[in-house]
Amino acid sequence: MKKIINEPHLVVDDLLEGMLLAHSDLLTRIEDTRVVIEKEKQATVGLVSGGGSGHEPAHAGFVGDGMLRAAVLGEMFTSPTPDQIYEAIKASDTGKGVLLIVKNYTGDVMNFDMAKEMAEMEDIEVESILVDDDIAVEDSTYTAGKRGVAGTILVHKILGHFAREGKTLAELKQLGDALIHHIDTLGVALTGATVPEVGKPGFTLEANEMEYGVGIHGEPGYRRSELKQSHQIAKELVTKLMETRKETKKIGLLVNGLGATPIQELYVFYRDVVNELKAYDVEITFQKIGDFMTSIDMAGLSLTVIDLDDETYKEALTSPVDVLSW
Amino acid sequence: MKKIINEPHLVVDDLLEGMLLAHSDLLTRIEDTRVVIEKEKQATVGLVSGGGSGHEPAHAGFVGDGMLRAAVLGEMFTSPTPDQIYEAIKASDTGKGVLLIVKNYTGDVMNFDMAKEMAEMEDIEVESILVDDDIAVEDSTYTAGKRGVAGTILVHKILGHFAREGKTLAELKQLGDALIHHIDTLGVALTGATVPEVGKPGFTLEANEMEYGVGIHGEPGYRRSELKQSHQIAKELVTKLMETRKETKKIGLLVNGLGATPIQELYVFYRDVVNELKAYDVEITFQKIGDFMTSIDMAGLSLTVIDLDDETYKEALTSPVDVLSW
Amino acid sequence: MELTHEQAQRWLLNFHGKVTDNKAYLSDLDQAIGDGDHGSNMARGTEAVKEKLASVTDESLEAVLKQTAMALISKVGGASGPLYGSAFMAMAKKAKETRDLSVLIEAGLEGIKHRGKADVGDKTMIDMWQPVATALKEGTFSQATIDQALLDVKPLKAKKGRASYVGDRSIGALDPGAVSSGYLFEALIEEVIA
Amino acid sequence: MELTHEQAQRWLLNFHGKVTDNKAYLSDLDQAIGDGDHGSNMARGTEAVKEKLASVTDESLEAVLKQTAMALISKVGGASGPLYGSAFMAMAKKAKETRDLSVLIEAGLEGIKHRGKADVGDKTMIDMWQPVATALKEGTFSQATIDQALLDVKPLKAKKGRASYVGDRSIGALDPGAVSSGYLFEALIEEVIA
Ligand SMILES: Nc1ncnc2c1ncn2[C@@H]1O[C@H](COP(=O)(O)OP(=O)(O)O)[C@@H](O)[C@H]1O
Ligand SMILES: Nc1ncnc2c1ncn2[C@@H]1O[C@H](COP(=O)(O)OP(=O)(O)O)[C@@H](O)[C@H]1O
Ligand SMILES: [Mg+2]
Ligand SMILES: [Mg+2]
Ligand SMILES: [Mg+2]
Ligand SMILES: [Mg+2]
Repeated sequence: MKKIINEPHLVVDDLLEGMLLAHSDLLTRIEDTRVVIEKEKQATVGLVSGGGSGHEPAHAGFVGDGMLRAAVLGEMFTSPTPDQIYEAIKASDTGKGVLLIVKNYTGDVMNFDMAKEMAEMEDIEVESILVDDDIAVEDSTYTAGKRGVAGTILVHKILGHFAREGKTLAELKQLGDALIHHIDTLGVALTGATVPEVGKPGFTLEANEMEYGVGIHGEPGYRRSELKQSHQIAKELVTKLMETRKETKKIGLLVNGLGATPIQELYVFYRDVVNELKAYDVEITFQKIGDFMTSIDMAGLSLTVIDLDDETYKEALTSPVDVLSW
Repeated sequence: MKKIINEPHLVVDDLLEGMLLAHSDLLTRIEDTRVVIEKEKQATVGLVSGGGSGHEPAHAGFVGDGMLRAAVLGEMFTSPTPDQIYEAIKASDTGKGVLLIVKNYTGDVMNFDMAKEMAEMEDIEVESILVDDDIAVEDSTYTAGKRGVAGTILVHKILGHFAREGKTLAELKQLGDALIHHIDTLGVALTGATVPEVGKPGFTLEANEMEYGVGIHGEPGYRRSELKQSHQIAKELVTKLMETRKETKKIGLLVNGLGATPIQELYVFYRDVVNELKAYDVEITFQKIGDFMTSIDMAGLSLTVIDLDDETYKEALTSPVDVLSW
Repeated sequence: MELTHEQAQRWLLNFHGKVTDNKAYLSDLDQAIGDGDHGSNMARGTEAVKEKLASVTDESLEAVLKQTAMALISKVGGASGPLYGSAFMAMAKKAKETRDLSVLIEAGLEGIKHRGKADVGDKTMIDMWQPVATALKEGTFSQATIDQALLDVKPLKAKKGRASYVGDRSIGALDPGAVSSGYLFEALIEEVIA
Repeated sequence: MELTHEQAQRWLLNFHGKVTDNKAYLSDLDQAIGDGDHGSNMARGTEAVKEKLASVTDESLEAVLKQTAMALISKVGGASGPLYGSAFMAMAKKAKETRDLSVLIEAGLEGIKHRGKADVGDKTMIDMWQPVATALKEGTFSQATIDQALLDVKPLKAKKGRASYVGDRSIGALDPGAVSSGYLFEALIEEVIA
């Protein structure tokens, strides 16, 4: 394990401290917690997200005007505890209620649920949206359901926009529940991710191997294959992501690096995605390329497709925000 | 070599195509060249930079209002040719002249010089600034001089601001020549960088080794050492960078990832830098953390310190810009 | 068999010891079919339990179980935090009515099932809790119950939690949560039953 | 000895062949003390020279040398592009006055020195061009001149270009630009002198 860190068990505290030292104009921390919250709160519904650490810049990088009110950081790849989430909820409520944006993982779901129960006992109105954009996983009674991955960032942005516009908690819940069906993601990895305290990668790939369909916690995917070229990977991902989009006319794309992938590769891949999409009758009306939802130091990327026939989504995606990493 | 690319010799063309497909609202390409230029030109002095590819988002990610007018992309780690630079100069001139921002490398210096000669023959006014911020290299008659590395981005930003303010070419040249003495950088690597066409890293480090003082083309540095913790690396870099800053009261910091370093490590390191700086009588009035001047897929980072006692520098660094990657 | 608050204290401290000693092993098991943090999660959690118990002044079984639940809920995170937390919270509630060990464990099991919406055969900690609860009720509980449960969990295919993502690859592997729950019940034998 | 434009054409095509055959070797040499691109740079450049020469209609030595310079300048980049380019540009200018080979090579050498602000002993291509230019003037030029230059360049410490950054570590290594220039002069022997 080669990392620029101090003691492995201190990484989350250290990075959080670094982030707050650097961005004290925008962000602050709820005392004695690992909750990052915006300094200036508008009197709107507060959006709260979070999860295990290791996905930086998610989620703290998306806290600020027009996106999240607060982000809760768990241990590395481990969902945060209910008491921390509860503190975030309490501090994010301005009387308009709080919307939780949760990635569909057993741990996240349960911890956010318990926090919601705690907040409701204190008469805070709370709703939650469960993002499950990862189509690598079958949604059946034999799995914990599809996982929430990079598409979550688009949910932050779109619902953040609508919250700023003054939508109510009930409206946001409805919008969010509809929105998540329009977002799908698939990821590939060239290497596993190494949790600092574990010290070795979650899975090992040979020099000529890659894995299709990985999650963002180093979960293995649906197929191991020999290393493919960018245009071949683009073809497989685009084909799978467009399968359910026969009627869609406008889409948005998010090419997301998983932590150790140079920007140059993201752009090469983006080019190949656009090329592959020529075979479909769709227009790309929005795109975003960079590191948004990483998996510690994994080499690899994910491609997210969002339906944008609904013009309000496009508008919500392109409105200005004051956050670190959008 | 594990990369998401197509044929290795096509990486530069592919990434450039991807970048232009994604950002056609902001950027365009001079036909038959690898020059990226802003779509809307103000009638100000045009700033032109560039160099070998492999440093993405540099330099194309800094083209736009308030920073560069154009960026010239060479082959991977190889300075662009004079004819390409000349095209960039020609297209960037609005009658106010063109300022070249060149990183001090033998190849870059010679190619930009030849382009300057070509442009002058066509009666275009051209000046150039040579950035040499890398204090890992001794500046003596026995070297090609200090190298230009991540600090170059700060030169783009500050001079870009002043160009937009309407400063003349002569004024910008003078400002730039003064500015470069206030910027110093030091980098460390945990791995070498792999040029796609070469297929193996420029140097190899063992699992427990790191290298202090690397350049951004995989040039080895001044010392190989066992892998250190973040706070130890911060101590060495801060000590060296602050040595010449006895009089400085205000500084800015740039923590720059070299391509494969997760953002989480950059924040851990930033924390340790701030900690180390407590031993000095300086105030940090500006900071920037992310990937700005990479070295393909190198794991590592660089730390840049800029003197900010001159308030106009701070103002120039914080003014809004319309570019992809600032 | 009744559970006293002193017994419960010893039981949980013993559990902390076993988890700490086997931290790496639990994480290795989790790395094979999950994300490799079960060892650190449980070590962090039982450490917090130990600290919390040292400062419990209210000498009641309910208090011991409730403080344990709170420590686990607020320190573990992940899937196992809410699950173990819900188990001890359910046990604490039940302790208001009874100190009967088999009834308490049964309540804990229900807490887990309710929180995780999983059941027997999904290859989770439930596949340890259920046979133990049954054996306690039938008066047959012993180390053999635990050993058998571990044998039985191996061939299952995971249907809940992270391990469900690896599909058939989970067949043949031990479930980390079932193993850590095995330690909990070994500690019970050593401190309470033996 | 006079250089004709046909000879110059054959010389440069032969050079292209040698560079292409040794592309990987040149890059390996560059990777040891530079950035590993000298082979690709020169292969790309001499390929462009070959293409350019195929379409040169003006049958003059000056045209051949000038087109070569233009091709190298616009296709190589890096340090070697401007240097080789300046060498051939200087030779093209000199060809207006004379076709004398030793005068032309001398002019090329001056072009390199002027562009790169380096001199003999800095461990660059100059350490190949200088002995060859001298030997040509003195009428002693042969393969032995090249071999000796390569032996002499090894122990030098690089003071210019990228290799200067590795300091003492450059001692003992061959300079890639000196080696590629060695091919240029071997091609000269094969096509013009022999
Ligand atoms: N829905 C569920 N019901 C019961 N137990 C579960 C469920 N999901 C996961 N588990 C248990 O949790 C264990 C994993 O815990 P842990 O690794 O600490 O959390 P995470 O999966 O969030 O990383 C699994 O081995 C399994 O026994
Ligand atoms: N200032 C200089 N004068 C003469 N030759 C030089 C100078 N700098 C570099 N060289 C030559 O250029 C060669 C390196 O060329 P190349 O690898 O193509 O370019 P770069 O160094 O930009 O990667 C060196 O081996 C050396 O012979
Ligand atoms: Mg986990
Ligand atoms: Mg080079
Ligand atoms: Mg786990
Ligand atoms: Mg080179």
